[in-house]
Amino acid sequence: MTADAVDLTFQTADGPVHALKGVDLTINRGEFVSFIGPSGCGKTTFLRAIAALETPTGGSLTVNGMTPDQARRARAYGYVFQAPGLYPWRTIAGNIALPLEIMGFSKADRRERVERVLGLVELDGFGGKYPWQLSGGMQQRASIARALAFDADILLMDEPFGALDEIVRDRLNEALLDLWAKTGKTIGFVTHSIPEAVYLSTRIVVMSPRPGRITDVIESTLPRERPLDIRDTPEFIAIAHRVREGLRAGHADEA
Amino acid sequence: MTADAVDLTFQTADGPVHALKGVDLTINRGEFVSFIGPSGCGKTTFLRAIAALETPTGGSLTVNGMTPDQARRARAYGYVFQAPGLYPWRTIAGNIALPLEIMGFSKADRRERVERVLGLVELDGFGGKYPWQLSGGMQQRASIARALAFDADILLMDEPFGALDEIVRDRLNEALLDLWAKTGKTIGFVTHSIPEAVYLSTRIVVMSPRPGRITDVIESTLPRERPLDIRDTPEFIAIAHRVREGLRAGHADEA
Amino acid sequence: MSRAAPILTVLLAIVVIWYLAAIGMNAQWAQDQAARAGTELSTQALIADTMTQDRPVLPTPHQVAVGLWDGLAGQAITSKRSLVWHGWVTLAATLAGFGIGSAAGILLAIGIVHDRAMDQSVMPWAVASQTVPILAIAPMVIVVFASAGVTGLLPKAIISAWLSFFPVLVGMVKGLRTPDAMQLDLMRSWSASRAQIFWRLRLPSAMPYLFASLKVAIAASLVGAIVGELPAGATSGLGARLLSGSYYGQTIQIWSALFTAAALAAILVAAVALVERITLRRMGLAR
Amino acid sequence: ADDLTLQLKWVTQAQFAGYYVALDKGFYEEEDLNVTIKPGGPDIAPEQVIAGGGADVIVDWMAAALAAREKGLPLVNIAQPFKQGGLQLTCLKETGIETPDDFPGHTLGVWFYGNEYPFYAWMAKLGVPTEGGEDGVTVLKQGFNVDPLLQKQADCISVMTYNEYGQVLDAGITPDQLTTFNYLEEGVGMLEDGLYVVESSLEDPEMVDKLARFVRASMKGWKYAEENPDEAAQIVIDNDETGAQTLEHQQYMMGEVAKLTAGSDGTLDEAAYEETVATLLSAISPENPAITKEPEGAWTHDVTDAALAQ
Amino acid sequence: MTNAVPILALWLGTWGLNAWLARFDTRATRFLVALIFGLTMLILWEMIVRLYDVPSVILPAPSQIADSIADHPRLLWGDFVQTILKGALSGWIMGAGAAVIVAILIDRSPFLQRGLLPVGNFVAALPIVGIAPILVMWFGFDWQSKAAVVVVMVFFPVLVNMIAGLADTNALQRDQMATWSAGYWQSLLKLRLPAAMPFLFNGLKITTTLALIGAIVAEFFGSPTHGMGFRISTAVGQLDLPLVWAEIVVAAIAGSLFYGIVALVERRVTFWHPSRRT
Ligand SMILES: Nc1ncnc2c1ncn2[C@@H]1O[C@H](COP(=O)(O)OP(=O)(O)OP(=O)(O)O)[C@@H](O)[C@H]1O
Ligand SMILES: Nc1ncnc2c1ncn2[C@@H]1O[C@H](COP(=O)(O)OP(=O)(O)OP(=O)(O)O)[C@@H](O)[C@H]1O
Ligand SMILES: Cc1ncc(C[n+]2csc(CCO)c2C)c(N)n1
Ligand SMILES: [Mg+2]
Ligand SMILES: [Mg+2]
Repeated sequence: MTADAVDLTFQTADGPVHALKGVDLTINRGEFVSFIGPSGCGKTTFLRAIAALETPTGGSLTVNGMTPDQARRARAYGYVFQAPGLYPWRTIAGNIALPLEIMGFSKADRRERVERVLGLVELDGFGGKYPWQLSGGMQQRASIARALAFDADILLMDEPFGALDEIVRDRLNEALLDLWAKTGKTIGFVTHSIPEAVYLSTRIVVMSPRPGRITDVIESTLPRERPLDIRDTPEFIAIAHRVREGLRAGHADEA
Repeated sequence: MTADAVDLTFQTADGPVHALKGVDLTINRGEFVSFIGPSGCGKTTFLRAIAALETPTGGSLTVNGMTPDQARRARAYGYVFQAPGLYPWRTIAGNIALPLEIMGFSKADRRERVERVLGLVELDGFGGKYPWQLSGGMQQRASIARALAFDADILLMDEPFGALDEIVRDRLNEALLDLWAKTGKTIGFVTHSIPEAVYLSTRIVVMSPRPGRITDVIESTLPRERPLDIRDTPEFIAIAHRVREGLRAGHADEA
Repeated sequence: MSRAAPILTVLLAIVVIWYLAAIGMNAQWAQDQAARAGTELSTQALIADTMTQDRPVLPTPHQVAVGLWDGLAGQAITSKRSLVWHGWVTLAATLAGFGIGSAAGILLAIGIVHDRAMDQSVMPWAVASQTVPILAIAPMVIVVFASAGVTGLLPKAIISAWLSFFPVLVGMVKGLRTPDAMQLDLMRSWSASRAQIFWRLRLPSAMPYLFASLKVAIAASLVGAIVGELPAGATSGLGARLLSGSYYGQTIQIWSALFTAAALAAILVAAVALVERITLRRMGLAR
Repeated sequence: ADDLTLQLKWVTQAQFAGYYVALDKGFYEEEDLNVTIKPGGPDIAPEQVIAGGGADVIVDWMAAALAAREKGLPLVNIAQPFKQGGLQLTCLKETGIETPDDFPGHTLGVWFYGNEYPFYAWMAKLGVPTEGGEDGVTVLKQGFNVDPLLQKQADCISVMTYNEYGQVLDAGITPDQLTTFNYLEEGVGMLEDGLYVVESSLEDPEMVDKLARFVRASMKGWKYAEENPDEAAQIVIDNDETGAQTLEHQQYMMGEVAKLTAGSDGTLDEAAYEETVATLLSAISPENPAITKEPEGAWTHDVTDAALAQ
Repeated sequence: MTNAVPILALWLGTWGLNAWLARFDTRATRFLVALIFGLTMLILWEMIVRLYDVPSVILPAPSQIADSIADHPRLLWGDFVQTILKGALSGWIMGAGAAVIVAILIDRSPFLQRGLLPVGNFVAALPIVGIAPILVMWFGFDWQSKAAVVVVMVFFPVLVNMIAGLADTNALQRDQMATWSAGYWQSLLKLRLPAAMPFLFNGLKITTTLALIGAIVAEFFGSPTHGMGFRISTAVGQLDLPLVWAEIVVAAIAGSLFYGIVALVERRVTFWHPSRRT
């Protein structure tokens, strides 16, 4: 995935909003890239641009050598939105099966995949419930399961673990890393948690608002194999510190 | 605030849900109590019961010697809900002024208070925007500002900082502690972040689901004055450890 | 019981007001009659008279009830004097019109939601179409169809469809557009086709809107069928009853036909509501 | 049998008894005709129906038919079963109306839908403005029934001798409480129910023959109805699909209608035609735009001659 | 058959033009598209009437209707004032106003709501053709009876929508009001009325066309000697079909304007609603 001087401006009633300005970034296949930055800095917008849900107003963006739109048509993306966005007239299992139906998976295959991803997000047994019967955290997990079900090459996740408590979050972090290691997917991941970003990523992109831009890109030197307690190593703490500094700098701009 | 063997059961189509069972807790005036626990353990439900938004099905609950409902009528509560819940037809400033209008503050007073709390949550200059023109994190901050504007004695906050990045979160944590120190409010605070709970509270209540109950109450031994770097002290880390263990125990029950 | 109590109370209040109104409105006639006959009426005689007139300004509830009972139960249902027979004639046209109208409304809505040219050209004219006074063109519609050799049920059904397609169109357009940006974005991120988006997202989200407007539409269909009956030669159907009733000044007959029509509408709306409940429950949308 | 459709001007009632009797008694069948009778109603314009091909023959008032002729629909009178007119203006005496000179300042109910021509002709003749005011009359478009008189919303209303007048009497008002003006007697009479076809029908000899048979059978029906009013009323009731008519009222109506058809063999009286045209032409105004010039070919005796020839 | 060729050609041609124009989606093109569509319809109508020799007493051509409009401007204006301004508009304002007030009143009482709504739905289903003669009998021949018909037609749709709107607040919003211990009037004024606006306008929009139809139709059952319904019915009797259609055109224009104005106000008032934001 290559972004070259990407600009994205929203025209609003009270003037243009520069959500992205001059964003350059290359993400290689199989990378795990986290985006972090103050709220309103364009993280969601950038992810949406990659998934061809917004069209940049300047610069160029290619995904696997295609335009984002072509990639979208080739069903390259699994997208987890900031809010769960489950369809209320379908059960949890039905919601997870929906993209599979659309992509034409067989019935047996669908059932098997639904079971598997439900297990992955620790929601076994909740397949028959309707979304409003679950707590906010459970809904968010269901929406993650939905994005995982069809094995897209590129996984884009917008604050997927925001509504979860630390313990479950840790477990899901581990599961995600595991999945990534096994499948070699390319993952774009938005988070507000510095430890989470450091723990998961091969690269951390720090962004800053007004206009939305990239202020720092930090390469992780951590090995690919990461037990949870790697978070107590000095190396981890050092990287986290760098990210925190980057973030703080972005905030300083603001004032 | 005293809870004595509080039970709360929801009657649903597929049987009763025991959201709270035998909850005993006393919160003294001026305390800062955090609630932590896996999703679905009844944190929100308990906060709602305190604010007279749910009626316990058993046990007794008194607030300043009154029933919760009397306290509500006396406008004792500032409540920050899990979702921002701003009114789309009012600007941010209008939203913050709304409870003030209802409580009959004068126009000048309203303006002055709105300015002050907007500053407190770092949203100066956004007063004239409509809610849907802000990012999720900004909306959440606006809703915090709204609850702070009218100086209620008791502040109940349900995951108020969930959608914010670490830097802003740290700053707002500090600001909140500051406010608490200056005003001596009683604060009930739900969070999923262990460091946040430990940093802010005088007491941490760990809850566990099915049925929702209190499994541990941890008294903080930290001083009232807390600079941000208190989080690196061994004392802090010890308390955080205790909380984590408590949480983990709750999760173990689950399996 | 607890559900019937409020309705009964309101009905009771209406009946009381109705009797009072009947006394008030019919008194003039009773007094004129007395004056013409050169007699004086006692209050009691006046009240008694207001409740028993043959052509009252406002018939009393019991007169209407008797008229209804006579029309519904007092006749063989195949008799031309039976309200059941006339109701049936109207019902047939109503259902046909409802079918045509809602199908047209749904199809147009689908077109409008998917095709911008259609949206921009059809919608303003659909609004304009509803401002055409239907009673004015109904006779012409009937004549035009008759000259094309189409008579009987269909012309009435067309008029009825004319009135019912609009609520369905408006409701369905709104319903098909309810999916929010995120739900649509999800579909896009899966590269779903238009048809897939329609069947799996737009249509299910439109269901509550569809049913709400179907309820309006079926009542409108009934009105359309009745309007269509007037120029169809006023031979049979509730519309013909209403008309001949007013032609011969038979207020009681008008009110009986009116109540039959309203009851029919209530039954039809209730039937749609039932289908709605079942469908929404099946879809898991009813909580 | 030859098919033929007759469009009536109004709903099924004894006003059209002759046709229903002819149908019921098999007079049409005897003439090898298969006649369909379509009832009319307040918003049926028979002229429109025949223009659209929905009927072969219509029952219409001459003023409306002549107006249609000027509008480019070539209607031709082929027979005139109604010799007399039944249109009247009825006023409550208590309003102080005794003669036409008393009209100014009063409110009069008038039927429109093409039935208003005689009224405007009369007012023109009297020189009474119809825009209201002190020395004019206020005109209301009267609805279907006699309520405006009973409710005193109008001082006078239009009635037909055979229908609404009876309803007024039924309502308990006696004839001596009413002042009634008959248009014929006021010299503004116009021919009422006649049979009309479009001109092109008459170009086809076969069609003329069919129409002649129809008129013959219809007139036989009329004569039968005149002689057997109660049976005729019952036949009308049997043919009324709304089920709203009462036998009593239809018997009354039959009795009154018989007075109008009495002595007619179906042949149009030329003098009466000339009077109708003269009246219409004497009172051309925006409210009364029936005709602006002498019509030509608006009637024929061909059909009645053929019908009577046998 | 050959007649059908130019008709089809015109249809396809303008549709293609519209499809192309629609892609620009600006205010001007949107107007243009609707206009072209309407003009096409008119031209097709004219072509059909001429090519197939439809008698004008059945369906007049648009050109004849236009002539009629040009010939009778004062007549049409007088009818417009009588029917639309006096009958429909006043009735609509009274009916909708009463409905809003009643909705607020019975909103406080679930008892009344449960009792009135079913009865109200029943009354709303009474066909106008039945009500109109009765109301003309009660309220006389002038515009008052027309306004009464309109009031009856408008009242319940607005009432039902308004009640639904007043109930359309979510649990969170109500909980907030509760924590601030807001009184009935406060939460009515600050929460439920604003939340009800999208529903109210839905009802108001639907009833604009109902109001017109009601006022015109009521004139069929008795009227003074002017008004659109009066004119339509007498002109049919006189076979002056171009004048009939001229009145229909006026009705359609007035109705669309009326609807458009209400829709415009709606846009202003409910600017915050998700369906308006995009
Ligand atoms: N549809 C839109 N119209 C106008 N402005 C928009 C739109 N979407 C986003 N913005 C603006 O673009 C900027 C970037 O928004 P974006 O949602 O990408 O932020 P974010 O980094 O995801 O923030 P958060 O952490 O709060 O989710 C913000 O200033 C926002 O107000
Ligand atoms: N209105 C309701 N009806 C039925 N069950 C409910 C209702 N509200 C909450 N519950 C159930 O009560 C339990 C406690 O819910 P609560 O919202 O208090 O959890 P929580 O601790 O706030 O979770 P989270 O961290 O996800 O917000 C859950 O099992 C939930 O499903
Ligand atoms: C709207 C209306 N128009 C006319 C009449 C009266 N009417 C009844 S029969 C008849 C003659 C037809 O041959 C006439 C004029 C009415 N009652 N209502
Ligand atoms: Mg975002
Ligand atoms: Mg919660």
